[in-house]
Amino acid sequence: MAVTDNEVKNKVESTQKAPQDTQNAKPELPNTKEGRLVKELLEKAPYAEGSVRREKRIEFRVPAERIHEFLEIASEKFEMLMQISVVDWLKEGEFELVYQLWSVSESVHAFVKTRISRENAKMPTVMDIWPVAETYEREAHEFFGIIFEGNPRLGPFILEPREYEKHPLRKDFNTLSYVKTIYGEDFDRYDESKTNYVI
Amino acid sequence: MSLEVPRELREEARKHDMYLTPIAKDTYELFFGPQHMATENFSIILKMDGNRVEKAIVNPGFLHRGFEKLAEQRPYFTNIALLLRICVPESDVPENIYSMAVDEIVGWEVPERAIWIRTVVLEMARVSSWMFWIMGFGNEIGLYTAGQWAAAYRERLMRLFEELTGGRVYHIYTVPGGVRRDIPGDKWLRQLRDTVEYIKSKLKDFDEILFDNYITFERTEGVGVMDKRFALKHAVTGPNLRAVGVPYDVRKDDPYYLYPELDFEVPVLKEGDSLARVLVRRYELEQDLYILEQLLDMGPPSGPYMVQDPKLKNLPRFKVPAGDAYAHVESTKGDFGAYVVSDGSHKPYRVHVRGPSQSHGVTVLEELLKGARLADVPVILKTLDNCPPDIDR
Amino acid sequence: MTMPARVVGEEKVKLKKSFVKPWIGIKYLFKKPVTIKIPFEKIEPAPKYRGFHTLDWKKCVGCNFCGQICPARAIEMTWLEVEGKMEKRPHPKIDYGRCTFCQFCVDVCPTGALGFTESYILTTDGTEDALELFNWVPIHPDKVRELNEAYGDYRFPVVRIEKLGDGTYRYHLRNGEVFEFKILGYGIRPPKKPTPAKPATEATANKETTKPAEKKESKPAEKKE
Amino acid sequence: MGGDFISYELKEFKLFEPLFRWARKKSIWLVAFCTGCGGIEMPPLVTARYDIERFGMMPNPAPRMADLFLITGYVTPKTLKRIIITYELMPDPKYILAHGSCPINGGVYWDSYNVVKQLDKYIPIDVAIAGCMPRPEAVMDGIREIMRKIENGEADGWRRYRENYEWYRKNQDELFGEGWRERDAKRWLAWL
Repeated sequence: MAVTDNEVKNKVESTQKAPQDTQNAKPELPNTKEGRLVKELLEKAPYAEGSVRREKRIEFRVPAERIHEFLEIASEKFEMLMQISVVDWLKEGEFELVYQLWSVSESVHAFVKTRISRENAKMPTVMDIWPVAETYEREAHEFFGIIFEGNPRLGPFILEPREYEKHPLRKDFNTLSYVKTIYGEDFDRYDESKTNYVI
Repeated sequence: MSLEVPRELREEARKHDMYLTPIAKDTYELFFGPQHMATENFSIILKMDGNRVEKAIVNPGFLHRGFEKLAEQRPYFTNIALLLRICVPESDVPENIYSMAVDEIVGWEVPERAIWIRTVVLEMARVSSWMFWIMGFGNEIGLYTAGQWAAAYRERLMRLFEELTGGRVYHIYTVPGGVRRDIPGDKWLRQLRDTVEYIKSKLKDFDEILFDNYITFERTEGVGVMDKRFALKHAVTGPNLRAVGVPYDVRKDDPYYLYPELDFEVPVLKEGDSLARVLVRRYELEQDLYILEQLLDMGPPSGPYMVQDPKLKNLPRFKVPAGDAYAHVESTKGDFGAYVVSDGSHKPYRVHVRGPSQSHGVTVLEELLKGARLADVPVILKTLDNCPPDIDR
Repeated sequence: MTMPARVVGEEKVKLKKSFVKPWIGIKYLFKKPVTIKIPFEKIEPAPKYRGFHTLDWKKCVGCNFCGQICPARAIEMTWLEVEGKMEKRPHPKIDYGRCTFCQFCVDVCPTGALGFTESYILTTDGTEDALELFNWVPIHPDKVRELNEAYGDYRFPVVRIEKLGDGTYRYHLRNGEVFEFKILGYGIRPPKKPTPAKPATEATANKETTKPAEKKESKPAEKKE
Repeated sequence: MGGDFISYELKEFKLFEPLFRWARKKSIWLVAFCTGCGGIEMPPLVTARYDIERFGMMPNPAPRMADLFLITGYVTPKTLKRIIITYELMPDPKYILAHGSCPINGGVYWDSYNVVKQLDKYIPIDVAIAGCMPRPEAVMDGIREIMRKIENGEADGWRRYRENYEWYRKNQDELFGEGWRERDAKRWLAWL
């Protein structure tokens, strides 16, 4: 159980450090493999913010304009782009893009987070750095409507054209009402006062 | 009596470009799948030049159910019953990644007994998935006997799963904080050991009929070759990456559960062709059986199998603190990951699953199919071990 | 700490191709087959296989925990009237057109009223009448066990659900017993005295009119033999 | 369609009808099309363990030679298009066995934007079995039910489809839009 204990310890450290991160502009980085990696990257890209979350997990926050530049630098250390996760923060009116990177040589996972406005969401493509980004970007475009400039294959990929136009994973897309309009019947369960009582 | 086609008819046919005239062009479009057993409901549009594939376009989405949207509308525990459907042959993997991510956000320390059970379940899922793969691969290259055996041996594991979890294919077993049921008893452990030994004894037969087979070598050698740089840039993971010479295994590089204490080997080959992928998989099956043996020697630790938390009293309204986490495990297809974002309510704010086939099932497949012969298309599909529900979700 | 990755290369992983070895597979011709000859042989599901639900009507307190945890929203709380007496609490009605057999509902049930048996076979022709079987209020576990033991298989305990007017349902059990109750309303709150128009029954009424009329009436599965 | 059907019930063969039914019952071929997650229970079913070849059944890739279509689980609109086309390609006495909860009422995907609820609005179902997913034994029970229905001449899904073709076609067109058959095939050729 060595590793789980270690992980827990690390987690405790990071949670203790978390308030410091918000107060100080430059948090201290631990003298571990992860800390050195963050330091090295931040020296090359001073516009980014970086922190160590726990063992084997590091995090960067990068402004959207410089994301391509940052990822190009990061790609020297991080050979693989595992995923582009999009989180729709409806209240803030922003999309959060999380580029999940994995370094095979260092075995560290990095979250590179950036935020863009929900309206007219545009991002530069990273296909030239990692060709696999084509698939991820097609998917993010399809489900959220983000336009990746430079990706030639944006369009209906998994979905049919009708659903594609709706960008169904956006938070303001209501599946239940859509199901009612498409499949014609009321599939929800109500009590008499017509309020959703389940879930 | 001559059987010749009358002249007028022949001219008529020629006018309409019918069968009597040779086909004017050699290129044609071929819709490969979804109604093809190798693709498992997944379609590739091939532009063929004679017998060679000139260009391939992958058309997934036949299995898209919108899991990520549905998961946002259901409570945390309920999502287990939903997300495991992402990977059908290995349904424990999505359960585990989701549970690991939620465990990390909540900050639970999962009991040791639950960890042991989870590790065993994951390894059993791997072995049963290998069996499924052997069946599919054997069928694709025409060695049906191996497929018949593998499907029959897989049933033994299904039976064990059934006794442990109560379900045959969809186990709905691993939940955040532990597992849902305890081990049924020592009898189950004995049965598991018997099954492991049984499959181990059958490995030699599999070698003889499938992996040593002249036909396997002829069909796979030099087909669908990747190089190291290409594989890394396309984020190929799992056995496909190990077949090009990168020893990346999540169980070694980002260890979870009991794997740091276990002794196993990571097979690596350099060729990067279909044969290398097949051989790497075969060796991993052997290693997984070895891991299961070690786990059984270790024995289940005593203690609870579920975390003790008063918040769990009201399961439907169980709230998770705000935060996000990424967890990944090594599945037979590759690196399977889940990114869970919580905003402090009783439903996840976002769940994003990284299926390994997303990277090796679309762009990589399209590249590898270029220039392949038509008969090699199923071989490439099966040796990449493409799982369409991963891509679609 | 983590072990160093033990990487093995060609020397252990590579195999040699052989033309002769595959012929050894012929020895399997002389082995006992693994096939279970199913109409003649039987295979028992595991002791706690997640099958159809059972409900102890006396124990059920109508808390709707099962309805809340259900991922498929298959559970609907139903107010019932048995032999002219209204049940004090609503009982879950389970739709097997939705149910995923995860049995989270059984896990969260605070009184243990909701349970499950190993029964798993429910075969119907897809007609409207037959699909009534898919939406039922589970019956007492003892009854289900008794029927399973009597017939020695794992079928659904009810062969036909007859839907009479005014919301009365008649369950024809496998051994010919008949069980009747009336559905007064749906939801957590008790229905008002004059039974209000129910959205669910309206929906089914609409469905019937849109269906083609040629569909035949279902026959009870008993007639097979 | 309508008139193009070749009726197999010719008057001169009426006498041999029981023989035909027996022959049909004993040689059901499946379309090897895994439409949903239940497809994973098809391999155990057709291989050594459960071995439905004992009943004269075998999976067959070509729909023109098949009799039985297993709808294995949920159906997305994209798959449903292929299912309808495959179903219409099958020669005439043809049967559909719907697996599990999802084809009946949407299953766990009742609120999913991309899963078809109530499949029998679009194609006729002969036998529906419960379970998520159904065990192979339950599927075999469904197959036995199909055989019984074939023998009694009750399996008339194909006839219902033919007679109510307008109704089914209307529902299909409502879901996919008019002219989907032509449009969907052409959409992909533009990529090449």
